[in-house]
Amino acid sequence: MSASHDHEIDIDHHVKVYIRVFIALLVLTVITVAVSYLEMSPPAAIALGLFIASVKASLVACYFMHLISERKLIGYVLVLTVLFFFFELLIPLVTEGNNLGMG
Amino acid sequence: MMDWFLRFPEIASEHGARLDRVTVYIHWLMLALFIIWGGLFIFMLFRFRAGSNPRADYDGLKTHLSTWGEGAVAVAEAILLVGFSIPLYSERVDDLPPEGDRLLVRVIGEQFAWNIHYAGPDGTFGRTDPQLVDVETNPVGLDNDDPASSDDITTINQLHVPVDKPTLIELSSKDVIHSFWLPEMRVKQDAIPGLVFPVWFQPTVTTDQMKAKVGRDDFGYEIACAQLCGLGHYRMKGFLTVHSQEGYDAWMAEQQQLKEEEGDADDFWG
Amino acid sequence: MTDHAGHDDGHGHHEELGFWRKYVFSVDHKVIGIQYAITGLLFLFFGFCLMMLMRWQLAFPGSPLPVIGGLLSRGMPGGIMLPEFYNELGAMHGTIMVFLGVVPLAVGGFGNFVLPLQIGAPDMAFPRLNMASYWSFFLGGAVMFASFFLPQGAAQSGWTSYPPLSNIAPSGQTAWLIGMIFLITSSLLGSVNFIVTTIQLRVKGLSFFRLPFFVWSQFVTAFLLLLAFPPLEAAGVMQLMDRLAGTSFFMPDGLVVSGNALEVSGGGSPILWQHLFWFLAHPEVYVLILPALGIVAEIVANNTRKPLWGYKSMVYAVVALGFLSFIVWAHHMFLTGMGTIMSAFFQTTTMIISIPSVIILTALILSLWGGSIRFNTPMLFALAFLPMFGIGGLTGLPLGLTAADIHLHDTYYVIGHFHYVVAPGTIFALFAGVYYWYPKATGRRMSEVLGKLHFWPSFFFMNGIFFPMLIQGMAGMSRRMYDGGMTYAHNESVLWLNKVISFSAWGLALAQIPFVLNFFLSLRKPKEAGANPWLATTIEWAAPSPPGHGNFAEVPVAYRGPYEYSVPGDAEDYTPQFDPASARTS
Amino acid sequence: MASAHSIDDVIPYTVAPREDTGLNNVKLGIWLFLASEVMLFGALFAGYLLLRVGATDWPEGRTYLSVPWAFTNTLVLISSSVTMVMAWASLIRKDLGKYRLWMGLTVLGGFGFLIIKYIEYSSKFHHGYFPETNTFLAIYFTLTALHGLHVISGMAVNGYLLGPGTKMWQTEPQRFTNRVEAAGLFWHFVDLVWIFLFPILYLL
Ligand code: HEA
Ligand code: HEA
Ligand code: CUA
Ligand SMILES: [Cu+2]
Repeated sequence: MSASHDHEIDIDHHVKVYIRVFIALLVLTVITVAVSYLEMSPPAAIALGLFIASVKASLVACYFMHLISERKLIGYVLVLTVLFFFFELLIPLVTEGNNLGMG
Repeated sequence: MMDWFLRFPEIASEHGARLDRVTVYIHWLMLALFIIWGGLFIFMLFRFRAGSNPRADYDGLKTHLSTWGEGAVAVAEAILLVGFSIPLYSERVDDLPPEGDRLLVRVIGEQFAWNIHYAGPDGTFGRTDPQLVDVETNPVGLDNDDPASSDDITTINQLHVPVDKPTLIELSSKDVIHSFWLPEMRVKQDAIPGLVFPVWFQPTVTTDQMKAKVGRDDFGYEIACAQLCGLGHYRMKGFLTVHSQEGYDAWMAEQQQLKEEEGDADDFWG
Repeated sequence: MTDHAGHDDGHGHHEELGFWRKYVFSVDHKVIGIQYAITGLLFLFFGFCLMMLMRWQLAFPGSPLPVIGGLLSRGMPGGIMLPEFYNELGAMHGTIMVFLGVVPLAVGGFGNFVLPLQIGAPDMAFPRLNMASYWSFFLGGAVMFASFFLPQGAAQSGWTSYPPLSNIAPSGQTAWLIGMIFLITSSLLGSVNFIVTTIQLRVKGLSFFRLPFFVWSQFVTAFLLLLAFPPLEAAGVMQLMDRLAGTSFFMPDGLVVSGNALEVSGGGSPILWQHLFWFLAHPEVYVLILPALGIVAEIVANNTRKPLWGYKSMVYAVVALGFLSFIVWAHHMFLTGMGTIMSAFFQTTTMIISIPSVIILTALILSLWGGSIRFNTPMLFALAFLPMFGIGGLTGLPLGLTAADIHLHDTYYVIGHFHYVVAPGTIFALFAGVYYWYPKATGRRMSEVLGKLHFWPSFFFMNGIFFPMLIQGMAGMSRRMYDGGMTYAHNESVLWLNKVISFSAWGLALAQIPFVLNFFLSLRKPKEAGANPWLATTIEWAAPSPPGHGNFAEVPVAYRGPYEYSVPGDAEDYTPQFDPASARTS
Repeated sequence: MASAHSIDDVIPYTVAPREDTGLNNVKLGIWLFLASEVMLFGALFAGYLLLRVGATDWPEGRTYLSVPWAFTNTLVLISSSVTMVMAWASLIRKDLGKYRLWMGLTVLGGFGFLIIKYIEYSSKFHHGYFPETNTFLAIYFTLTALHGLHVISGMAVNGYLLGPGTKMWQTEPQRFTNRVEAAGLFWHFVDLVWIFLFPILYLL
C-alpha cells in the first residue's frame, strides 16, 4: 500500500487521473479495432496493433497499478522479468530464425 | 595418450578425427584443472588439518593468483570455441556437399526401424505421401504412379554407401523423434517429424577394410537410434555398409534387377 | 484464519495447538521444513529403489529378478522386466529424483528450516502460503506415485517427455503432467515466499553483504524457480490439451504411427516443447546445485575455522550464474537441427557460464588455505562434494562444445556428467546438511562413528557407479537402453562395466544403512547439543535447539559479517554475528 | 494490537512497510507473483509466435471469432479495472459504502466478461469449431481459457473482499486496504493480459 508516501489529500487528484486514463483506454480500444480494418501489410498491422496494446498496457500499469510512483525495488523485479521475458521470445527466434530444415 | 584413455569407437569418416581432436583437447584442459586443483586440495587437507594447524589464519590465502587461473580457463575455452568447435560445426551444417559429387539418400525413422530411400539412376525421388504408407509393403509411402518412382529403391535398416565420396542424407521421421547415429562416422542428428535435416559424411574406410583392421570377420558398421522413441528404442538398429565405388554400383544394379523382377509390386525390401 | 488466536500483547507467546495444527497442517516454517525434508528423503529413497531395479536389468538383461520381481507382476511378468516398464522406471527415476527428492529437500527442507533462522526471522513472510506450498507438493508427489498403479503404468517418455512420443503415450503421461502442475504451483508459492522473506525479514544489521552464502544461494534459487517454472507450466498445459482436447501444439502434419496416419489437425512443432522444457530445466539444474553449494559453504567456513575466501566474488558469481542460466538452455538441443549462428551463441553462453562455477569452486577450495580443518562427518561430505562437483562440472565442458557433443549427446557420458554433479555432488551436500543442522532441528547430535561408516563406503561406491559411465559413453553407449546396450556391437568392450556399476549401486544402498540407523537412533538420545554445538557464527545458532515458536528468545541483531572465525585478538576462535562483543569492531 | 492472529503478530511488515525497502510483504509478494505470471503468458505468447511463423497459412482471427463481442468484452474489462481502483480509492477516503458499490461493480464486470465469453465459446462449438480443429483455434482456446481462469480467480478474491472479508475493515483497516490493493493489482494484470490477447487473437 502506498499510504506512506501518498497523502490522503492526493486521492482526489488520483481519481481524476483514473477517469482520464479510462477515457484514453476506451479511445485506444476503438482505434485498435478501426486500425485493423485498414489495408496494411501483415507486419505493419502487427507492429501497429502491438504498439497500441503496449500503450494501453503501460497506462494500466503506470496509473491503475501505480507503477509510476512505486518503489524502486518493484521496478528492479520488473526489469528483470521483462529481460527474461525477452529471453523467452528468443524461443521462436532460435527455432525459426536459424534452423537447418530443408523441406 | 588421451585418445587411448578416452576409448573412442573406431573412426571411419573424413571429418571424424577433427571432431575427436576437440574432445581430446578439452579433456586435456579438464585433466590439467583437475590435477592442479585436486593436488592443491589434497595438500591443503593434509597441511591445514586441525592437528597440525590448531589456530586458523583469519586472512587465509593472500595472493590472488587464482584470478589468473580463472582467466586462463576462460582463454582456453575461448580458443576451443572459436578456433575449433564453431568452425567444425559450421562445416557440418553449412558446407553441404554440392550436387553432382555426392550420393543423396533419404532416411526416415519410424518406430522402430530406419527406412532408406534411394532415388535410383534417374536421380529424382518419386513422390511420397503419408497416406500411402503401408508398414509391410510401402514403408515410405512411395507413390507408384509417379514416373520418378519407378527406379527408386527402398530398404529397411540397410544403408549402403560408396567410400571416399560424400553421402548427403535427408533425414526425417514419420512418427516420433529419433536420433540417427553412426558412431564410427561421428554423425548424430535428431530425426524430427515434420522437418527434414541434412546430414553428411564422407566415409574413408570400407566395411571390408574395417573388418581387416579390427581383425573381426563379423564386424559391421551400425546405425543406432540415440533418442528415446518408445519401448523398442533399444533395438532400433540399422546397418551401414561402406563399399568401394564398384561394389556400390554393383549393389545398386542388383537392387534394380530385383525391383524389376518383383514387377510393379514394390513389396521388396533388402 | 483461526478464532482461537491468543489475545496476548507479548511476542513468542506459546499457545497450545492440537496435533493436526501442530504437526500436519502446521504453518511453522520449522515443521514445514522438516515435513519437506522427510518427504524428500523418502522420495529420494523411492527414486533410488526404481534405479536399483533398472540396474538389475542392465547388469543381467532379461534374467528374472528373484523375489522382488515376483511382486511387480505388471511390469515384470515372471520377474523379467518389460521394456515399457524399464522406460517407466527411467522416466520416473529422473522426475522423482529431481522434482520430488532433491528440490524439496534442498529448497523446501533446508531452505524453509534454515533460511528464516539464518536471517533472524520469526517465520517465513507468508506462513499459510508456506503450508499450501508443502501440500501442493505433497499432492503432486501423490499423483506421481499413484501413477504406477494405472493400468498401463506411469509416464514412460523420459523425464524430458518429448512429444510426439509423450503425446501418444499411455495415460501415465497425463498423470505426470497433472503431477507436474501441482509441483510447479508448489515451487511458485515457495519461491515468492523465499524472496519476500529474504528481502523483508532480515534482522537489524543484516545487510545483503552480511548474509550467509546459504541465504544467497537460496535467494537466487528462488528467482530461478519463480521465473523459469512458468514456461514449463505453459508447456504442460499445452501437452495436456494435446492429450485430452485433441489439439496439435506439438504434432506436425503427416504423422504416421504404426502404419496409420494420425487423425490430428497437425501444424504443431515438437521443438516448441523442447524449448519450453529446457527453458525451465537448465535453470532447474542450478536449482539442484546452488542450495548444495550454499550448504557446503556454511560447513567449510565452520570447519576450517576461518572466513570464506572471496565471499564477495562468490556472491557476484552466484548472481551471475543465476542470470546466465536463462540463456544456455538450447545446449541440450544442439542436435535438433541448429544452425551455425544459434549453436555458436549457445556454445558461447555455455562456456561463459562455466566461469562463475569455476570461481565459486576455486573460492571454496582456497578457503581451506590457512584453516584449522576439523574432519567431522558434515565436513567430510562437504569436502567430498568439491572434487565430485569438479568432475561433474568439468565433464559438462565437452558437452557444451558442439564438436564434441555430436559424439557424446545422449550417451552415458551425459548420464555420468550430471550424476557426478547431482549424486556425489548435491546428494553429498544434502547429507552434509542433514548432519550439520540435525542438532538444531532436534537438539540431538548424530553419531560420528555411524556417520563415517556412511561416508567412506558411499564415497567409494558413488565413484564406482559414475566413473564407468563416462567410459561407456565415450565408447558410444546410448542412454535409455533397456538391454544395457548389448544390441550394439560397438558397446561390446564396455558391457562388463554394467555389472560393476550395478554392484556399486547395490553397495551404495547398503552404505545408506548406517545413515538411516543414525537418523532414527539419534532421535532417542538426550537433548544435549545446546544452541551452538559446532561453535558457529551464523544467526541460526543463536536460537535454542530446537527453536521454539517465534524462533528466538529475543530478536537478534547482526553486528558483523557471517563468517568471523579466528578473528585476531579474540579469545575464542569464533565471533558470532549476533554477539555484540568482539575485539574487532566491524 | 487488537485481535492479533497467532502467526501474523510475530511477523514484521505484514502491514506497515519496511523502512529500507518501503514495501510491506504483501505488496512485494503480489508483484513477484505477477512476475511469474508474465513468464507464464510469455511462454504461451512465444508458442503462439513460433506456431504462427512456422505455419504455411494462418487464418485471420476474424474468420472464426467475433470482433464485436471481443470489443465489448474489452470495454467491460477495462471498466472493471477502473471500478476496482475506485474501490480502493474509496477505502483511502474511509468510505466503506462507496467501496462496496465499486467493488460490487467490479465483480459484476467479471461476470459480464464471463457471460460474453460463454456466448462466444458456445457459438464456436455450435459452428463446429473446437480446439482440435486447427492450431489457431487451439491456441485461441488455450489462451482464453487460461485467461478466463484468471478472471474467475480474481472474482473469487474480490468476492471474498466484498463479502466476508470486509469484517477486517473494522479491526485492521490498513491491512484490509492493503489486501484490496493487492487484489486490485492482480485484477489489473488480468485486464492487461486481455489488452494483448484482444488484438493478437482477434485482429491480427
Ligand atoms: C546440478 C546439475 C547440473 C549442473 C551444475 C550442470 C552443469 C553444467 N552442465 Fe549439465 N546437465 C545436467 C545437470 C547439470 N549440469 C543434467 C541433468 C543434464 C542432462 C539432462 C538430460 O538430458 O536428461 C545435463 C546435460 C548437459 C548438457 C547437454 C548434453 C547433451 O544432452 O548432449 C550440456 C551441454 O552443454 C551440459 C553442460 C553443462 C555445463 C557446461 C555445466 C557447467 O555449469 C559446469 C561448470 C563447472 C565446472 C567447470 C567445474 C569447475 C571445476 C574446477 C574448478 C576443478 C575442481 C577440481 C577439484 C576440486 C579437484 N550439461
Ligand atoms: C537429482 C537427480 C538424480 C539423482 C540424485 C540420481 C541418482 C542416481 N541415479 Fe539417476 N537419473 C536422473 C537424476 C538423478 N539420478 C535423471 C534426470 C535421469 C535421466 C532420466 C531419463 O533418461 O529420462 C537419470 C537416469 C539414470 C540412469 C540412466 C538410465 C537410462 O538412461 O536408461 C541411471 C543408470 O544407472 C541412474 C542411476 C542413478 C544412481 C545409481 C543414483 C544414485 O546416486 C542414487 C543415490 C541415492 C541415494 C544415496 C539416496 C539415499 C537416500 C536415503 C537412503 C533416504 C533415507 C531415508 C530416510 C532417512 C527417511 N540414473
Ligand atoms: Cu528410435 Cu530410439
Ligand atoms: Cu543445461
